[in-house]
Amino acid sequence: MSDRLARLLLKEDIEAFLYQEAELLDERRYEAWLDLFTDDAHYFMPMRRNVPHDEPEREFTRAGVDVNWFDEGKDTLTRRVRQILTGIHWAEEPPSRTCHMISNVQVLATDPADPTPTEVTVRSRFLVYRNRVETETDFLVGRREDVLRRVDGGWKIARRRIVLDQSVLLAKNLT
Amino acid sequence: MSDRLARLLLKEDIEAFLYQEAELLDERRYEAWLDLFTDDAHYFMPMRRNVPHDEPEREFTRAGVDVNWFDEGKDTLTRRVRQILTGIHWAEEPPSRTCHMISNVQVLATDPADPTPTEVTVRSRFLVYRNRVETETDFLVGRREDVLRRVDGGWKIARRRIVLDQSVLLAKNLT
Amino acid sequence: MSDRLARLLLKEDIEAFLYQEAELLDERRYEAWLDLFTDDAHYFMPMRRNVPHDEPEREFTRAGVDVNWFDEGKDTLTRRVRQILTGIHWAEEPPSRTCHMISNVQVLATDPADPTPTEVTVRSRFLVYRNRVETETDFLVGRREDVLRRVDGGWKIARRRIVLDQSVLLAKNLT
Amino acid sequence: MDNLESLVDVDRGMISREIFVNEEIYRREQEQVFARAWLFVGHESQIPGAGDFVVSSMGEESVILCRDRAGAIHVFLNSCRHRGMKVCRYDEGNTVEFMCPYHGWSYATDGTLVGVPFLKDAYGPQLDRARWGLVEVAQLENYKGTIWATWDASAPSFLDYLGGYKLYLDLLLDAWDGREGGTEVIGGVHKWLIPCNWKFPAENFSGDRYHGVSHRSVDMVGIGPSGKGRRDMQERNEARWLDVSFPELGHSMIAFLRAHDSPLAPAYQDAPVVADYFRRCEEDRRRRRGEYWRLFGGPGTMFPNTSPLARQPRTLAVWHPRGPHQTEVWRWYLVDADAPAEVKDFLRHYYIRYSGPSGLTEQDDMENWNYAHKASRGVIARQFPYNYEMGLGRATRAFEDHGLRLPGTISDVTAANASENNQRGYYRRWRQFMEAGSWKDLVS
Amino acid sequence: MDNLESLVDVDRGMISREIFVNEEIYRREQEQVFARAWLFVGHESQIPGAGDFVVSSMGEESVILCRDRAGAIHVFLNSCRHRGMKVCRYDEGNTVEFMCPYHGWSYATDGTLVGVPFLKDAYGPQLDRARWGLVEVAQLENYKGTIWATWDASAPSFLDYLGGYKLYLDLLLDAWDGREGGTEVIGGVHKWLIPCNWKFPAENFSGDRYHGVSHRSVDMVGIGPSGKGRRDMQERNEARWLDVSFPELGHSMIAFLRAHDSPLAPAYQDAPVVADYFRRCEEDRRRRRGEYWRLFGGPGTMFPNTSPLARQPRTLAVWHPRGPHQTEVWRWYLVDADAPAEVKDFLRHYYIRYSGPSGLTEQDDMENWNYAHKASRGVIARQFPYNYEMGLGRATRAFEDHGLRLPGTISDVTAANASENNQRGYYRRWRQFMEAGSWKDLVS
Amino acid sequence: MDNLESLVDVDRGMISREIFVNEEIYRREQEQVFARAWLFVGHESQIPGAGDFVVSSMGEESVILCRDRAGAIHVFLNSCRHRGMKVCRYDEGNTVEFMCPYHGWSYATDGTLVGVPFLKDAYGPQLDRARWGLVEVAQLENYKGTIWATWDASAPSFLDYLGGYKLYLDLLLDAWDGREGGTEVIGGVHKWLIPCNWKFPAENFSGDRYHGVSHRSVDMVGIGPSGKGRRDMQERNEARWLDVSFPELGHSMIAFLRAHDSPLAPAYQDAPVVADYFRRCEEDRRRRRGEYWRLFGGPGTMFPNTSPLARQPRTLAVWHPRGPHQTEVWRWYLVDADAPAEVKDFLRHYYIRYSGPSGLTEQDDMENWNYAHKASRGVIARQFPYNYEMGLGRATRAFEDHGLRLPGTISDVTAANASENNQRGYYRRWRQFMEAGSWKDLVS
Ligand code: FES
Ligand code: FES
Ligand code: FES
Ligand SMILES: [Fe+3]
Ligand SMILES: [Fe+3]
Ligand SMILES: [Fe+3]
Repeated sequence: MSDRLARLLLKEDIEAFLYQEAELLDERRYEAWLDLFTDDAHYFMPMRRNVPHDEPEREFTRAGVDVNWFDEGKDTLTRRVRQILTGIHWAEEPPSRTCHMISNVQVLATDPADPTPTEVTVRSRFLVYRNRVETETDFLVGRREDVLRRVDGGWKIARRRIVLDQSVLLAKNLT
Repeated sequence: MSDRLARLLLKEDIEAFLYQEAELLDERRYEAWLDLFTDDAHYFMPMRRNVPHDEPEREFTRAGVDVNWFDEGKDTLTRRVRQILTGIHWAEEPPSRTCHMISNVQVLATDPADPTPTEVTVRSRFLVYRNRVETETDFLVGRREDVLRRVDGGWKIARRRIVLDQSVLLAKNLT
Repeated sequence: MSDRLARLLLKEDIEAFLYQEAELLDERRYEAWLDLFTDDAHYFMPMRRNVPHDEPEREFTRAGVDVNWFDEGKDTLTRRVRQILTGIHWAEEPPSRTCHMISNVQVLATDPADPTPTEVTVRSRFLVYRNRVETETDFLVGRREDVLRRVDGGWKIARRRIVLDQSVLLAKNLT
Repeated sequence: MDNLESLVDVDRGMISREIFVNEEIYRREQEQVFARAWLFVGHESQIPGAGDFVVSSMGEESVILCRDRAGAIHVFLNSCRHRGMKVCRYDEGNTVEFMCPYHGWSYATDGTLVGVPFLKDAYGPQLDRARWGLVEVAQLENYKGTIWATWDASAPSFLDYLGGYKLYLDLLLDAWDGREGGTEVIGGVHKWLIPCNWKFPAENFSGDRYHGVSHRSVDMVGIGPSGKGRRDMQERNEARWLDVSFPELGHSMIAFLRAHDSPLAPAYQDAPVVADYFRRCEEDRRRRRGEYWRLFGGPGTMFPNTSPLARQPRTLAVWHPRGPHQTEVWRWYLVDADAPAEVKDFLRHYYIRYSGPSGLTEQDDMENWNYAHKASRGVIARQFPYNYEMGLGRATRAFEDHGLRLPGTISDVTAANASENNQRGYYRRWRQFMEAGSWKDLVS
Repeated sequence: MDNLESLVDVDRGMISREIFVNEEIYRREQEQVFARAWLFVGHESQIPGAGDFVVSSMGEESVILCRDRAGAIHVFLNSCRHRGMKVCRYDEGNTVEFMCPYHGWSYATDGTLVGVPFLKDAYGPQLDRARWGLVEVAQLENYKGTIWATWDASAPSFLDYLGGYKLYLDLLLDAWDGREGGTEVIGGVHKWLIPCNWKFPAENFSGDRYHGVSHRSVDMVGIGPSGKGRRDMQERNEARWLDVSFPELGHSMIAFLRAHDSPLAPAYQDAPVVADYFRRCEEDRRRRRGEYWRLFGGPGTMFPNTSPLARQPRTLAVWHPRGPHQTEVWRWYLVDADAPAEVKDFLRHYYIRYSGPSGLTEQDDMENWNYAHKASRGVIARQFPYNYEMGLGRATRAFEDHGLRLPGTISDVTAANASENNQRGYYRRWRQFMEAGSWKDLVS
Repeated sequence: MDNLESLVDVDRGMISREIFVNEEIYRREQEQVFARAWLFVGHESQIPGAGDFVVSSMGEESVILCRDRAGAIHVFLNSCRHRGMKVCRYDEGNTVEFMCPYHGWSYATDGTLVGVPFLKDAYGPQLDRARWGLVEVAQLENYKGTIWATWDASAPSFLDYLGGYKLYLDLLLDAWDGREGGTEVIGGVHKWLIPCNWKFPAENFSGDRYHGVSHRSVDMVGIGPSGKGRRDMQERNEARWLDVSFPELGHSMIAFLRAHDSPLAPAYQDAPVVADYFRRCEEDRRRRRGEYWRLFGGPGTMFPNTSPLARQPRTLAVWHPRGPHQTEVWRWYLVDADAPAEVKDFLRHYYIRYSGPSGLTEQDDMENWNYAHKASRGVIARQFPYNYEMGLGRATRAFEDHGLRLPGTISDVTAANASENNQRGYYRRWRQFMEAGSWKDLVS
């Protein structure tokens, strides 16, 4: 019972973290959002191809090898944030109205013996609704797998893998 | 631990409340839904404007001052419900098929000393899917900030602020 | 307190089960998904009609009587899965990219005296996003009511009722 | 369309992709085809009582099928005569009148304009109520429970429109034991959208025995009533396969003619009660129908957009045009009205797993129609006609088997496996409709 | 359109559905109507200071309403002269210039092209900056705080365009106590989309007293300022009901003329401060307006797409065309600028619960316009014209009541309850616009 | 289009907005431009082995690029000859044949129709298989690994179509050290949609040095290979800036000509290995290319819709038309095939952060194209042509620098900073294509 409880509190803890992350993004507090990543963070979003069901290995472009949607470290993320903050990044000026809905949070099995692991792997689903200017509207839906690391008391994102459920990107940009 | 547990149970309690609210709406039990509001409830949904990133104060219309989507008390809410119940409110007759998906529930910090606060502020995200008649379909997506008050054992909504992620309303009505 | 805690753990347990089910579907592990159903499982999805608000009994087609979208047992479900696995079920070859977002999980009142019931009724909401080939995209949104049964330690789905919030199906198939 | 000649060359089996993707042709179809032809609207058993109604569709438009207080059946355009508001936004129900929610004009179930707010004060003599009832179809026919209608007063009667095809349509509408009529709809009409031109499914059902590849996955899995394959094949394996077309009408069906000396075929083995029911039916059928007992139907299409499927799963599908690139399908499911409950339930399960968007079989059809349409829209693709050469010139208008003559232009494909005889007949008629100035040009 | 004659027969009260659903007619409307007519753009009080701007819309196009550094008001097409980029993607703000985000051309708030990167080096003499400022409207008028504009230099002045309708528009724009002007917008412009042709709401507001059925649910629930019904009815119940139209202009309004000897009518009973305010206003009004105090307005439409609603909830609505099948509504809310805060707040609440997509009343209008439009698109439906016969031939051009003459073609519907006098006048003018070669043909 | 003359007046630098937003013009483009011109299909390195294929797009249509069993490369229309079904719905793979999922016709990788179910029985002699293979392009060229094709047999050879532009295209396709060819694609083709006409990006890439404002935010943030700005600027700062156009072909590029006596320029300072690699490349380049070593490329457009970007990030973009108001972009990324892994990886990161919808730079381009297009659709906007006057009449057809002659109509913009020389050349050719009856009218 008590270790189930520990796991429960752990998951609660992580859910709160992910919800807070969404809050920071939608409140456009991008610098605070950036602080949620470790310095060695890896941010990865592959492209997807339509391939035969029995060649799944061809479906995703590969990190570190192929051209991907994202495949970068904190440095580049930082530049993305700083670009928005310039106020002349036209694709985000006027700012978009976004809503990050997070669901299906799964904390992958951690050592039950260890109630307070320093790293956990977390799966979640997202639906990002984006609306800007007059009627421009996008839905970005998919899954994430994050590795969260405990850094002085709080959590930080050490690795993020985003799987978008699209092949041809049905939006003009990914800001 | 035990106060973390108390907070957890509190959150669980509130999630259950919000899910039940969604259930009442989608089951069209509007009068029961109305009972979830305190008599002094304030129901508010501002309009949003596209403004420069450095003039955020202009983005939302103001409660009690501007024209908003909603800015009213329980009396008007009651009239809305009674209108639907007339059965000749054509915009809802035949009734719409709606689904209120609630996620990202965040109970804002309450006094840790007090495990059973009488008022809590809760943030959540919603995606309302509405489909009616043949193919008419709308998505309403955004955030809510509710103040819930404990009234004899249960919770009631004392204040609700809804932020819809649209500027031009992409639907013909908000019923 | 302790029984509230038990209920909480129960709900946690069931959420994990539903999220894992979504994971199996979106990972296309259909056989593993099939194992989540009891042998006597009933899988039901009625059609919906636009009817006057005061004739709700006409709204849904009836299980065991009318033609429905789904109204079947595990045997037919198994055939559906096997068809996909043939690799020549063109409607799913190349495979779709799907994302099952689950929210609003409600465990309906169980006997508080019994902390580990053998059957529970669970309500949840789903948003299924499906994208395939180039730009083909569908949203299927609605509610589910499942009866879950505890089978040697784990849960299985004994009954599922799916309510899709559409009248004319706005998609070319339900795979 | 002056160039239809070059687009539809049935004699050579060449049909241009334009007729499926061209917006102007689509617009013309609404006037030339759907405003003239007899269209299927619904089934009597959907509106048993006075005041019962269901909303249906004719071409692109919403119509109301209802039974008035006197029990007479009507079909009306679902649009108010005042400002066009849809007077009924329900799918079904029972009512004494249809009241328009905009200004309150109300119409009786026989279509007459019975209520006009402030009639005397506001309109006085100006409004001649008799001239402003709901728009009703020009002709309506209740054929063995199925309701058909046309907007064109100059159209021939339904029976003339049906012509020699009657024999085949009856294979669906008569009871399995050979009695006239006696079929009913089991509740619930499937409705869904397909991203393709409406003629793809219409021609497919008209007689496409050739797309086995589409359904091979189902054959492997097995969903048939005997638990194998898609259907019970045995009786078909010892029958003659006939592609029956009426080019001068546009109707067609896939049919099976069993040997004059063939025994009963076992079927539904894994459901004794059902097997037993059908065996008895076939015995009665022989008694009642004589030599015709040997004739069994399959999928077919009645011009322009109604497809009977004359064997289990017994259904009627209508392919409603929703723009050149989209089709809305409505699907009715039929059973013998007086079959035992257990048989009806068995068939219901079979229909559900076989048909429609949740059916294992037709999902793959829709995938094919979707991308066949899509891949035909481009400027290059439209230069290359579709090929309808299969079985050119092999059909006869005088089919006979052991003294049994069958009507229609028939291609025996028992050996050939398949032909495009029916599709050619369908498009021959389609072109006539598109070129005709009025019904005068369509009746010979 | 050579066939407009057959489509719009105002004298017989018959108007074809084509004019609402036909794509070609819609395209022509953009050139014949919206590129010529005076259109409402916004309100002075939205841009009080130099450099203030709001983005608005004229027909399908985005425009900028702004006040230049010298305080002059301008309306510009929101599109860069270089490659057309929208120079302002904000809804409102204050600026010294509009800089195009594509190549950086920048325009002063008076529209002049003030900044061109590398002007000397890259263009030298080639670019004549004076010719490449923002496209400005041909004429602009600030009428009692409301800003109107037209793209057509040959159009008559706004006051000529307004004509005799001035008396009625003033019922909205003048203070309730009869002083000229003195109204202001309370912050926030409602904007939303309706799936119907833009003329449905335009004609509805022009004078549709007849759609009570649409709003019966509201009457039952009661949202009126006195807590009952939709509005305070009493004063209207003892007034004469007038449908006022200016067929030669296209404008119209629903009006109420109170008896020459009628007392003040109690109103807003459940809000003493408000009741008191309006009572005082009406006293002043009588003093200032003499006999005209008796005239009260309601909804109306100023050709082509602006609808004043001249009583509480006092609003201005514009119906922007967004394709033949969609309309974008913009809604401004007006109050007496110097009314007490409590009165303004009371009215604000009333407006919100009454109007727009979150208003109990208009939700039902939109449902009706949506499905009236949809049910009028089909090939059969388009054969049946809408009926505008109500009150044909009952109007007078010389209305008088106890010596008070009122301008316009007026139909007294006190007894009739309603007429379609105003709609007929509206479409008469619409047809003239659609047939006219230029403004020459439109001014008599 | 008889009125193209008035719409596209290149000599005066005036081009109507109609050509971007008009539906009829768009439809004509499909026939006049995309059915005739040479189009980019893909890269050899995507299909190294026999049976390898990738699906690509030519204009609006899906095509298959594959290598047959004999190693020959083909491009086929991705549509079955029977009923048009897409024979390949995968993006890539390896196969022995393409089997149509509808009726099972199967085609070998060389396009021949090899499998027809029931061929003998159902078709007999009727079907001449040789005439019903997959539709193949009329001409195909493998130019240094890039695959190009045209549907028009009467089109000139690819090398004639390329003409003098070869020198500039080679700046992308040759190895950086000056060897012929030697570039490869790094896995993954970016594909995304932009809501604008396809000519906005095509003209932007053809030579728009003028939109620095669009990217100022990136310059501030710095993503260049040396961690500053957008690119390494130094070498460009001491070079001559040339806008190179071939108006008679429609091709163009932004180029840089370094001083005949200029030293090597330091670059990639914060990545020694990369800096070292490029230094060595440039030394070899000087040796191999002689005076031509001085020529460096930038973005350009090969008529009609392929844009090479001849320096880091080295890419090939194709702007596929998807209706008048939407463009689908495909983006290939090129590197020297035999560059060290570390260099390839460095560049890969640079490409990702720079280009496409996830690139910091091009996001802003797309925002501009989106709203430039949108703001140009209205009836008023369309009365005001775009301005292409920049640098009118400054170009020379006989450019020379210290004895080095460069082909093309060249505008030296070192001092001017920018010109619209290339855009004018592009639209001059576009108009010729739109007016031409056939290729005869297009080759002088
Ligand atoms: S539209 Fe039906 S009564 Fe006016
Ligand atoms: S589009 Fe405005 S400066 Fe070029
Ligand atoms: S469509 Fe390809 S085989 Fe028939
Ligand atoms: Fe089939
Ligand atoms: Fe109304
Ligand atoms: Fe750029």
